[in-house]
Amino acid sequence: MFRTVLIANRGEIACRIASTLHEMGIRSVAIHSEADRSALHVRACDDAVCVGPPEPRASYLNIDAILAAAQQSGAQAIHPGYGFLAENAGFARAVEAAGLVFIGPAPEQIDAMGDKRAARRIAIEAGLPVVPGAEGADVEALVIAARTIGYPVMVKAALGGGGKGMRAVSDEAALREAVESAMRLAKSAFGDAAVYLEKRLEHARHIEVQVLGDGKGGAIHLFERECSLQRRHQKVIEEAPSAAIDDALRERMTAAAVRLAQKVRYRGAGTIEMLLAPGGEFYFLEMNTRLQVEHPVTELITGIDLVRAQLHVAATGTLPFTQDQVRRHGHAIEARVYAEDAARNFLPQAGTARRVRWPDGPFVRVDRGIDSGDQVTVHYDPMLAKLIAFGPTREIARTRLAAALDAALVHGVVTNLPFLRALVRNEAVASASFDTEWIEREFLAGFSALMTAPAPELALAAAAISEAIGVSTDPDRTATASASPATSLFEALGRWRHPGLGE
Amino acid sequence: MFRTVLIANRGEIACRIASTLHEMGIRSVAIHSEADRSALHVRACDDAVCVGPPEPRASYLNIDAILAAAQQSGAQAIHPGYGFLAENAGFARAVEAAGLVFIGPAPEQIDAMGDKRAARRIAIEAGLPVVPGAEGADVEALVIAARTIGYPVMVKAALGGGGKGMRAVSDEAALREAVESAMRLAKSAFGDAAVYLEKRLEHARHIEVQVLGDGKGGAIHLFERECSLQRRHQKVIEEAPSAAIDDALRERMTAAAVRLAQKVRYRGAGTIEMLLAPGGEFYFLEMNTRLQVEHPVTELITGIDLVRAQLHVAATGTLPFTQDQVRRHGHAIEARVYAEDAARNFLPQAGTARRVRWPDGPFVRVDRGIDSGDQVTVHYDPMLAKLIAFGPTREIARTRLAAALDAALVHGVVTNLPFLRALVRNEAVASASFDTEWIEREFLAGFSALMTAPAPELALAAAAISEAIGVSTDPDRTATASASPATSLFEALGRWRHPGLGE
Amino acid sequence: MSAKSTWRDGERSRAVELEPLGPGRWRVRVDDSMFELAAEAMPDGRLRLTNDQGTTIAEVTADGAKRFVRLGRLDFVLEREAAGRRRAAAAHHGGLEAPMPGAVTRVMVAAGDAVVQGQPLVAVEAMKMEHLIRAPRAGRVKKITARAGDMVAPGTALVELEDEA
Amino acid sequence: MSAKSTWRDGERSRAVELEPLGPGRWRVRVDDSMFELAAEAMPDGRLRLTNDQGTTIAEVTADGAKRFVRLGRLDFVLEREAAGRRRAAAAHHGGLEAPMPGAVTRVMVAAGDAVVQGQPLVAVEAMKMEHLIRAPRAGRVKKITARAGDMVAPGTALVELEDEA
Repeated sequence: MFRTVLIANRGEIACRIASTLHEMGIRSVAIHSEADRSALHVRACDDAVCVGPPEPRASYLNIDAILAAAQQSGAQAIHPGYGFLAENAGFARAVEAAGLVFIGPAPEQIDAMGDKRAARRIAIEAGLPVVPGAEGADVEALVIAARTIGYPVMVKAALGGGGKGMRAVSDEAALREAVESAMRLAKSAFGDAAVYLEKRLEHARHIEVQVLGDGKGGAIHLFERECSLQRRHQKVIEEAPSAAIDDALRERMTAAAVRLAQKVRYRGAGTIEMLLAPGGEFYFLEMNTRLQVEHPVTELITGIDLVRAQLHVAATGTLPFTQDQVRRHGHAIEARVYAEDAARNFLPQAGTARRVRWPDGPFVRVDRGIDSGDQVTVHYDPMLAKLIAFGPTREIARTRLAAALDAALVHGVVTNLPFLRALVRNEAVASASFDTEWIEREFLAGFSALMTAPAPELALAAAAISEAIGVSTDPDRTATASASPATSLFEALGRWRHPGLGE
Repeated sequence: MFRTVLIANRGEIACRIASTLHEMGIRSVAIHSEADRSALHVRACDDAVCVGPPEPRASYLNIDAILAAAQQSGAQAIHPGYGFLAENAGFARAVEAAGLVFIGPAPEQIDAMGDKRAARRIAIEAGLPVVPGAEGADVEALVIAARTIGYPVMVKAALGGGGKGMRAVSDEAALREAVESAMRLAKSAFGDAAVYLEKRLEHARHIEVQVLGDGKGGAIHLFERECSLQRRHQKVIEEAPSAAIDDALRERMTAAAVRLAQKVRYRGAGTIEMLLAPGGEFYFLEMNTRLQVEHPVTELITGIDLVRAQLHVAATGTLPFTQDQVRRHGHAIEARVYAEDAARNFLPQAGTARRVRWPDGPFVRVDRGIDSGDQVTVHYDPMLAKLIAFGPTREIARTRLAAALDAALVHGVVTNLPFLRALVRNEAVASASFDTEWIEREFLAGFSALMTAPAPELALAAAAISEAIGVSTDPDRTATASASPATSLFEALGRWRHPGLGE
Repeated sequence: MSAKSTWRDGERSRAVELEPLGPGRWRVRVDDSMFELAAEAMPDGRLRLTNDQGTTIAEVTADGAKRFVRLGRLDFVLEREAAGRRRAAAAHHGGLEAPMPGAVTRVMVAAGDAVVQGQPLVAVEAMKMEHLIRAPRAGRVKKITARAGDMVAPGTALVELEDEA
Repeated sequence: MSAKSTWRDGERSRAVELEPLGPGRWRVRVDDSMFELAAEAMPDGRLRLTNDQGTTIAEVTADGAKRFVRLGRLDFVLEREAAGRRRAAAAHHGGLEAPMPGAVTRVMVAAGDAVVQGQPLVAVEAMKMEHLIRAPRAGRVKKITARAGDMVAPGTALVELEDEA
């Protein structure tokens, strides 16, 4: 096994990877930008190397600096986390060329699955159903193809994935504008303007299968996750197992996923995303060649540490367990806490998280990226933490997540906690009656009305009274607050006399 | 279900109970002494009432003040936690007389099991084997009885339990001294000097079965826990399942426990403690009529929240699930973190926990009683937190616990973390080859030698250099430490000039 | 005999008046409604508020003029207004501000251009999201202060519009 | 050109001498051994120490004169000695101190009593544990400062012994 591993990431996923490294007795090395010198992921690691200025391009995407940090710190392997360079085949190649191990799939697998058009072709070869779609060299070719597919269609970036640069359109005019906009964004984000079309399935659910391969054709699955609760194609709440499929369908979907992983001789942990139509038909969507944000729900129902499994495959070229040893029990649900203002169209927020309290009850897991006093900057993804609840039943897990969201407190930066709290308590979420567009179609309007309602009078009273009596609103001083400030509040105001003594 | 529950306890168990109340939507009310005004358990609850001065007798054991707090805060029920009034039948009666629900067994059950001599008689009636033993009115009667039982024998307080006032003796002179000392301690601790004898079993293991009864004769079990790793009869590390028993023995031991619970028509959560002799014979030891400190290991292998189950039984008089629905998977191990100086005979410590960091990785649960800045006082039990690790196998759970203990940091109060770290890595612990006296017989001597060894030179260098360069050793200021103090360290010393510039 | 303060609550400006009635007791006016309240500072820094509806625990964290208020299990963000309602002023002058921290990716108009309502003027990108700043009404671009590549904070003026002459 | 300090490490008193060699580089003497060390303060408050054995991260927390030192994954507690070795002094005077915070439950001797080595003198109880303070050698009780029921802090003098005349 490796003695030292460099984590080429930041935030909660870097902290989470460091946990597993620690328990395996492996030294962890963080990289950080100049903005992240004292970030939580730096504090979570055994050592840390600065790789450049705050802009991702200059630091977390700076391949040369990261490789230099790995050499300097004596790392034998690099874990890319998710995002940043996790699905960059050039990075994987550079890591291997430097004589280090890339903890992830082979570069050719990243390439093959990174081009979503190529991935569709491979899936078809492996016998997986795909959503009707079309490729096209330019706007006009796609406009013609769309006439055959039939509206509505989705416009997707070929090198995109995860909802990035994706738009749904219902007519030709919108298609032209969407294709142009998507090409521009794709060019800037992925360095390649290519886009493709897929038929838009209505009322479909997002189900994905976690797979693990040995890189030699052996592959197993760790059941499915359901991630249908999305806003603008970004997952918000994920769970495992899916409440929408029965054991027979589960068997077919997981078998299809394993077939694809075996066909590409997949190495390490990967996820095969599918759409489930209301009739029960499922379609390959894309394969993510990395650890997913939502991997904890799989870990909680299987008891398996996926990062440990990734390290095992990377170090030995073998799977750490057999398909038979992967059992599931209970239910797990995850909510992603973002620095976003749900009252203002979910605009990303930045600032200092002055007071942070994460829940810590039984069966609640928090994968945190910040603690009290930490900075939330504009440079990086605004996800602050993930709260994950486990329970013997879906209902207990869901109400546990609701309580964990209630108990979570982030003051100093506006977060989407009010959105998550309302969402997880919604009747449709309680009964698992939703699809990938349900949030925008049915939930958001009512929620927005709630968010723009005036704050209760008590909230204003609390703010004003805190100021008037000088009660500490500084989290650093809370523990040493005076034992009885309540009696001094009139001294502070200097206005009060006891009625009996006259005015 | 109750709308408001008062928690008649403090520390980690009060925080843990508050978690479950929150997720069930029940308002939680803390009680606290004057020393605990801003303690973590107060911050964890929805409301808090001061019940008296720091001394437990005047606050956490003050039945009148606690009942007044319950009335004042509108509580419908009281959860006693463990320790304090949890096994005080008078308290349970007073709670019921006040028209409130006591979340625990009926007062008569507490009484019956509280007198360990009576409990032995009930166990015999239920067909459970007991360790050979004797009661006796005075020293002489016990001395005579010991001749029949044969040395070595254990001297135990009739109203004791949990190792309190327990001594092992090997001859008559020691027996006389031990009985007198035990009577004195029992009189002061339990208000009754009665003691009894039990044959001391050598190389026995401590196995206990978690039961849950509906108070009407229905009872089920939640498998066993092994708590053989003890120091001075105090449990240090607990796990579930036990590595020492196979399924056939597990079936017999759990069936015996359920039989006893059914016989006394036990209500709520209880634990039947047994000794397992090297030959595989097991003996009833005592029954604890409360939630145990070590309940989390059972929760982690069954996925069941025992506090939720207690609330369900208390509110409805029915069991929340059937025996068939209780399944186990994987392995869980817990370590108790105490404010004790392992280098000085485990003397209890007090002070301010200036900097505290608890581990938070996947499959690690922390039931915490303090955070950074909290006081550890002389008045209460010195347990600060419990770290509990889960894994698909015992080995993964154990190494995970070792890593969690490494990652835990408590600065400002000396803790037993070095002891726990060494213990959990010991070969005998790794292979589960221990008994209740193993720590004192085989582990402590080597560990003590380790603890009295000089600190590494690097530790002294770190302390001296921190002081010399003025790097912040104040946890409150860590986050805002200067970005490059390293360059100013010679300015701080005022001694250094660059060699090229001459001295 | 009372302390007045003004607070921004989303798009609203709200007035609070506090009058002390006795130790820990207040008469509170919020906008047009008036009520009495007992307020006790708990030793852990929280505030126990009791009125005829019952007891609620509040926790207030200051961040500059902002107050993050936890009330029971709900969170609110208020902003102390020093004097009057300054923020409302900007909109009157036709200023269009960055709605979020991010990078200006495209400027699609030039000073002097006539624009129609809804026309995209500037694109700001943060993470996975491109946000278009559109003209709130027809008019003419008076001034452009944003340039592609600029990093902007929320509230940074990007474009100034004037009514068509 | 060097800074000297003395630290209590369990029962030992240890001497440290620091000599700066260059930015972030030191010559360190601990008792009789001498080595060179590079020390870099990390922005999160920890200290990165590098010598020819490799790199170790240290974290130091001050609590009065005490220093809690995390070294890699091990913890040590040191105590800064202001001048010389004060604590060693008490033992020389025959003082017997409370070993832990707790309550004195029994005083089993009186001033003037002759005691044999190992004889219990005072019992201190904390939580579930009764700790007997025993005579470290034969002698005579000079003075008793503890009374049953007293709450005592660690180091509080309980009994003073003198050698038998």
